[in-house]
Amino acid sequence: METKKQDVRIGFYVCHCGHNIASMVDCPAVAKYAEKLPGVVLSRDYKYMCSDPGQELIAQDIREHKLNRVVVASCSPLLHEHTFRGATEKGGLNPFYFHMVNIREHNSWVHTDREEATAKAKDLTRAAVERVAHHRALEVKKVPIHPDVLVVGGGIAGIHAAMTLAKAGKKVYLVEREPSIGGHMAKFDKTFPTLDCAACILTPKMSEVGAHKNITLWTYSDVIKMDGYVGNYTVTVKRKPRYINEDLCTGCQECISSCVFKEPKFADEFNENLGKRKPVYIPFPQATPQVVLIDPDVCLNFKRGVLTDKCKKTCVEACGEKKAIDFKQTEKLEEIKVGTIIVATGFKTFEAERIPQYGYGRYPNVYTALEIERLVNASGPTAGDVVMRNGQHPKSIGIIHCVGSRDKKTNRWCSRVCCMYSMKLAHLLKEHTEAEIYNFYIDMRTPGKGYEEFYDKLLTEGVHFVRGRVGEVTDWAFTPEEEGKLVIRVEDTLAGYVRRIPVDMVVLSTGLEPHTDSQDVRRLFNMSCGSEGFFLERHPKLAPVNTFTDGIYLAGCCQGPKDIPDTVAQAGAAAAEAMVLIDKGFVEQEPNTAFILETECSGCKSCIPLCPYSAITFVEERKTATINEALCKGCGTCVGACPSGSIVQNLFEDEEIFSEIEGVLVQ
Amino acid sequence: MKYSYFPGCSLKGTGRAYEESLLPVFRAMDIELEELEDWNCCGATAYMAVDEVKACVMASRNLAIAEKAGHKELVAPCNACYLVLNKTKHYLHESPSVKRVIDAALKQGNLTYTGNVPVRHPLDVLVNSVGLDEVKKRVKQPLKGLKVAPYYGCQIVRPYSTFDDQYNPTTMDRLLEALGATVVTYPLKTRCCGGSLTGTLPEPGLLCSYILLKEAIKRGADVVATICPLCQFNLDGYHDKIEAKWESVRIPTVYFSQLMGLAFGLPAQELGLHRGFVPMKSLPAQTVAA
Amino acid sequence: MPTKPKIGIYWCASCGGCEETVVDLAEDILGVVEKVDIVFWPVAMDFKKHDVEALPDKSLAATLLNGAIRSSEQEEMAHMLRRKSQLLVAYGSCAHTGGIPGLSNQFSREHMLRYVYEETPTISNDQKIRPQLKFQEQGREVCLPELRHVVRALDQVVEVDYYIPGCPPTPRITQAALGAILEGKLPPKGSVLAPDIALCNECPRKDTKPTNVAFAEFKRPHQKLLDPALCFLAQGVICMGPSTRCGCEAQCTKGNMPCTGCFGGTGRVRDQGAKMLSSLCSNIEPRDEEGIDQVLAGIPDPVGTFYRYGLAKSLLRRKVDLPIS
Amino acid sequence: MAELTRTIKYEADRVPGFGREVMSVPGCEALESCIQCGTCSGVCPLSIYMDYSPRQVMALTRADFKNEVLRSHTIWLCASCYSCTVECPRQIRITDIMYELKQRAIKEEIYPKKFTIPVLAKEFYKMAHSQGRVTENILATLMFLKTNWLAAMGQWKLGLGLLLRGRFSLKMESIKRKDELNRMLTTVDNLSIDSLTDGRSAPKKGSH
Amino acid sequence: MSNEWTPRIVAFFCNWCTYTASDLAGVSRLKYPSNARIIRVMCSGRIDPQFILEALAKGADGVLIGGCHPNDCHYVEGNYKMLRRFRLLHRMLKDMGIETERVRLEWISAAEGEKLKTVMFDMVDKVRKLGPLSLPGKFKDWDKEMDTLEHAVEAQQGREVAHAH
Repeated sequence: METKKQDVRIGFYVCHCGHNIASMVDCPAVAKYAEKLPGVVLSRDYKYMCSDPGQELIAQDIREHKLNRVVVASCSPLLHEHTFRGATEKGGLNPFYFHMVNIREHNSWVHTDREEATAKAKDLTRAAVERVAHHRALEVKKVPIHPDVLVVGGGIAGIHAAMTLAKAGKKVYLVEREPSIGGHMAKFDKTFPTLDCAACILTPKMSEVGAHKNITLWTYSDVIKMDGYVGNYTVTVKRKPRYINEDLCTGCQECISSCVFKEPKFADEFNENLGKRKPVYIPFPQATPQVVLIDPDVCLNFKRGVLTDKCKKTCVEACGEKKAIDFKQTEKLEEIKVGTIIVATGFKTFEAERIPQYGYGRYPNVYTALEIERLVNASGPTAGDVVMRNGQHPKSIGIIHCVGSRDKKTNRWCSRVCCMYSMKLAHLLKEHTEAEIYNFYIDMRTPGKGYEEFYDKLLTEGVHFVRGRVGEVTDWAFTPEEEGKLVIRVEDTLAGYVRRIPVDMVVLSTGLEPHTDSQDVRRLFNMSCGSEGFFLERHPKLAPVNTFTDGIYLAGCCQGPKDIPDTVAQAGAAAAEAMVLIDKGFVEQEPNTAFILETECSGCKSCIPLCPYSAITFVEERKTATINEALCKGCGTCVGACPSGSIVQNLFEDEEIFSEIEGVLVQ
Repeated sequence: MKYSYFPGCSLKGTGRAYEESLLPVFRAMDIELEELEDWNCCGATAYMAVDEVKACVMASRNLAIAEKAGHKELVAPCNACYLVLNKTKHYLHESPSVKRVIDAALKQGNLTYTGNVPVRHPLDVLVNSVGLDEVKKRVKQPLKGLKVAPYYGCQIVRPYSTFDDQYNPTTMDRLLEALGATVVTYPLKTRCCGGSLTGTLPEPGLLCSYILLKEAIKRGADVVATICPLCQFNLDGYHDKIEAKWESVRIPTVYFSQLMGLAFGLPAQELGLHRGFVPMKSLPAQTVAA
Repeated sequence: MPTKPKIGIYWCASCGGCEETVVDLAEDILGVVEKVDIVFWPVAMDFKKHDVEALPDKSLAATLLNGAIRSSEQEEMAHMLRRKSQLLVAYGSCAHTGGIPGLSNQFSREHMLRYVYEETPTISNDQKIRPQLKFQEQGREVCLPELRHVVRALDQVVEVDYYIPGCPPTPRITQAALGAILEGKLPPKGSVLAPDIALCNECPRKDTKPTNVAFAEFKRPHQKLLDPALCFLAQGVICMGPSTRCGCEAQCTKGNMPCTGCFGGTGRVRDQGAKMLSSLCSNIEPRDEEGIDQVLAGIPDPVGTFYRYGLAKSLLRRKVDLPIS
Repeated sequence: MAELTRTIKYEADRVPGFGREVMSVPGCEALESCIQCGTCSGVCPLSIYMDYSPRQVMALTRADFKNEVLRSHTIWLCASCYSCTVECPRQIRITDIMYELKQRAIKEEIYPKKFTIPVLAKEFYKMAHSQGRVTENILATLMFLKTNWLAAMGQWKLGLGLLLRGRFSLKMESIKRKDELNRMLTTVDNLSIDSLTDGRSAPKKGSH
Repeated sequence: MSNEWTPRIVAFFCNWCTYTASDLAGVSRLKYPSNARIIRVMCSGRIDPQFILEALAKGADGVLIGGCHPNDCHYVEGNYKMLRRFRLLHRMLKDMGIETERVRLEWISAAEGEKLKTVMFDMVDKVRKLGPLSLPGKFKDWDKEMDTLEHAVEAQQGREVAHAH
């Protein structure tokens, strides 16, 4: 139905939002003001418009007062537009005869002068009233959801999300950059506060993933392209060559033992370069998939990554009939269609070199926490024997917290896990070495189930806790007992003294930060980043795993530092969100698409190159342009650029916006 | 190349040797240093403690005169001067109100400071503008076997680290290596020498110097190289007191420019080497002979 | 025999091109003449102002008024003809949207008088004499109308019933319009009596416009040998066609000249120039500011380019910081 | 044996507003965000001798303990090596705050007695003012005579050494256009910096 | 609210970045001047130069346009389209006697509530320094020159009416 401007009947509602709005905006005054505006037949102020009675009020008024337009002045449309459209519909109107005014986020919360804020609210109200008169009835478009899901990142977050979905019978693609899934957790020795062994709880999940029929596992692969929209994403995955045919390799590792290199002699990434591996290797015993790979940079059969065939290839002999080794393998591109995507790309640890005064890289016996995880690990490079780079066992160890955290010169945020893992390492090192252990902390942060108790436990284990951020770690001695030691200079802020504490080993509890390529990933999936560079959730409280792009969800540390329990919980939530869409089967799309006035279009073709989704085409027989509604995402760029004003964007028609402009200005 | 040159008070007094070696070395490098006309005290540390804004005014008078002189850059060999001059530039840039005071003051001397006279340390100029290759070219007697502890002092890299790392600078290291000397790893490169305290609160001040000298000896250095007159004075002038308090740490402390002079084959006494309290006896024969 | 409807034709600030069109009706004008009775047409016939003033109000069936309004006399005539006519038709770009004279809204009156009477290279006026509003001659006082500070389209001065666009309007739309008036087959008041579609619609070059234009440079017609068949935009030459009403039979583009926009924007746009600017710029190739500016350097005079005929009726109307006294 | 002194602090011991005052000085604002981590003390080479650690001075200042702060040895032990300033994880310009406190102490004449630094500072200031340049050893001598001539005696050896090595200038260094400099400096007294401080474009001491 | 003049600013913000940034500013309770009236569009690419001119013609003293940072447009490249229009529009406005500081384009991402705040302060500052633009008032003043004549004409009409009787 079309309503002529003269017979619009607008109902206006201004929300107090408790005190949130009312404290800064004089709501009754705004309501009173609205009464006199053209077309307004009813105007109310109400405590909580979004409450059930609030919504009911709208529906009722529509019926009783024959309203055919509704305007609500309250919070941000991004929060409650949907709610009030619902209420409008409930009253028997097309939901798009509704318009919303943002007087909370854009007004009461950001202004300090009640009069000014009220005046602003009135202007915005007037604009909305003028605008809504031009609104038309629109149909919501339903887009089907492809049932498959892509999970990016094979850390504990990705693993858990993938498993949850797979168990629910959804088909999942799990893409991991490294040769094996497991992520950081696979490198940990024990996990706080329960101290159960990371491998013991992670390995079963890993092999489950490897075996599950609903999961397609692509390790050593990168997502390089994403097209489409919610429910219908087309994703391109690059699978890097491992020079091993995954289907043929049985993981017998004969090739490794028979490699021409009798001894491992190349830095072993998984062990933080504390150990050595061969050119043909499997990252770690429990790696999933159980498939070896060849490192072309060091394998004799290559020269600087290029195949030369100069090697005896004892590995090939060893592999024998399986013929799994394929030196000719090249990178492969796979294109898949999915409906939803879970991004679980994790974090990287802070590079300790960036704080030179802690001596990492200059003093061999300064370690990062992750290195210690491997050092105390039974399957680590030293089989759990904590021996320093100088071959000795430490008698005293200093653990420095907040390295690259809570520091405006590096990363300003708290990495949330360092206090706990530092204490865990303190415990493990004590266990392994019986050394004197000092923890240097700014504030001890143990918010989590059983965490404070863990702190208690440590205090009783004779570990020293010094409250103070370490000034510097040096190797110059001033007193005899400092000779040959690393000296930690710190103010013991509780004792009130500056102290010089000599130790054998220093452990730097490095913080968590976004991956160096997080910006590319963000663009790839059309997400936003917070100022720190972690991916931004749609709403900090109400939509913590959603992103601003529908159908794309976040799990784990790529969204912000968090511990394993929180990560797993979030991964579950992300999986659930994905399932909501899949099981519903379709998404309703905002009908803000554009269409061409075909009798008015002169066929100048100016709009055609402007559409990033190629939704606009030229119809030869009619000699005018046309827009494919299914492809149009409603940006309105073509509308803004049509030289003869012959394109209209639903919900954002020229007249609607003009009247809004006039509305905010003309008192 | 021509630079304006701001010696600062010390180089006319206790730090005389610095100037005596710096000028011939720059001459040898074919760089002209033109002393700033009627320059005044930079307004350094002690002055700042009384009135910071006035300190900036004193500094900016020099900047204004330098701008008048028209050479594009100003060379300040004393760390304290270097800091204060840069700090003032910083304020002038950051704070309109400080700028207004300073402009008003300059006006009284019919002076103006419109913008940018970069203030640079000779070390920076020699290594980063002239380049080590140029230096190497002029080395006649490489300082073979001479073990040097490079001591930068604090105010050269902090707080406005312009040309080197704030914690572990290497500019002088590279220069000394270019001269053929052996640079010992010296973790105290930028630790404070005690500054003006040595004169006012002897014990703390001297301790700072003592620590520096002791460590230099432990690291096997024959000599400590400095780039600041106050540092040199502290490390060189108080050996008796230090010995009285703790132990003897007699090791010569010289200016990097003096070492350059030696390497360039300039006669030792013309480099003011005789002015040091602890003579450089530990120098390899051939170099002193020069 | 019933009296024929009376018609008036008058000109204000215009070049006379519009009268030409009426003459260009050629023999068709006879057809017109026998249907109507032209009672006022200063260019062609010897009627005086007072003749019209003598007529009762609304006694003219219609008046075609061309030219912009920029002097007190033109204002007065506009008011008078409004009173005398049932239909007042803004005839031609100047009356419709201010036309070429409207471009002087970029300059102050003083600026123009000085230029015209003192600085023009072809003028010698050492005493710097300017036209006076009143002066005595042989005991008689002679008056000149006052030049206004602002140039206006007709409907910015009096109410207008219909618009016939064009600089000048073509004989065909003129005739069509007259026909419509005589037969009383008129669209709603305020309409522009020309199709409400952009020029490309009837441009013979339409098919030669590719669907992937991305401007790497703009050339002005004199800077380049123009392809007689290819869409001008495809040649990197600005053509206002996409944002300009058709109905002119694409005479310019047929004559190998790009459209300059005399028919004004379509009924769906409020500011022809802004719209054309938007569409052209959106399709520029570079993404970085320098690159963009480089391409845009090819449009040295945006106002003159996009508002050649429409400045007086554009959203801004006039250079906003000009004096009015 | 030292007699006992009360260590508890009562409200009356505070000078309310002092902290605000200091923190409102351009460049000192960041003090508001101090988390008392102690990095400043940890890196301070002079903290060895300080009565209050730099961290404590920050805390005391923020808590309005004006007298404690201005009387503390700490501010005078600061050799302004800027280690704290560059290491502070909250980017507090501690050295500049120390300067601010020194200036206040000198203005209010409340600094620890027998402390020669303020004297040196003042003499330095005077000489720089009158001569335009500073002749160190004359300055030092002046200072010692003003404080305790015994110490001056203690310095004779150094003085002699300097003299022998031609590093002891007997003539007072000075600039040509003293009056010019003087005019410049006196203008500053007539213009109050605060009166010129304008809202958000206020001086940002080394905020970078 | 004091009666002294304060700038009226119309802001066109894209739904995904700048509009969300101002929501964030709200959630973070940042405080900034209340001069701007925000109009939401899906993408800065939707912003038609007509909107900007209309806003100025209807009495805005300044217009602020907010979009996603280059490369970050939710619709791939709408923001570039806006940037290109903006570059020429700016020049044109200058030719029409409107100070370019009055029309401003800013890239503000969904996370940059702080930046939004600074921009608001700065924009209001700059426009306040420029003073009112008030085109509606100007239009009225321009048309005053026609009043004299109109009175004359009315008078005359009066006479004629008299005649008729």
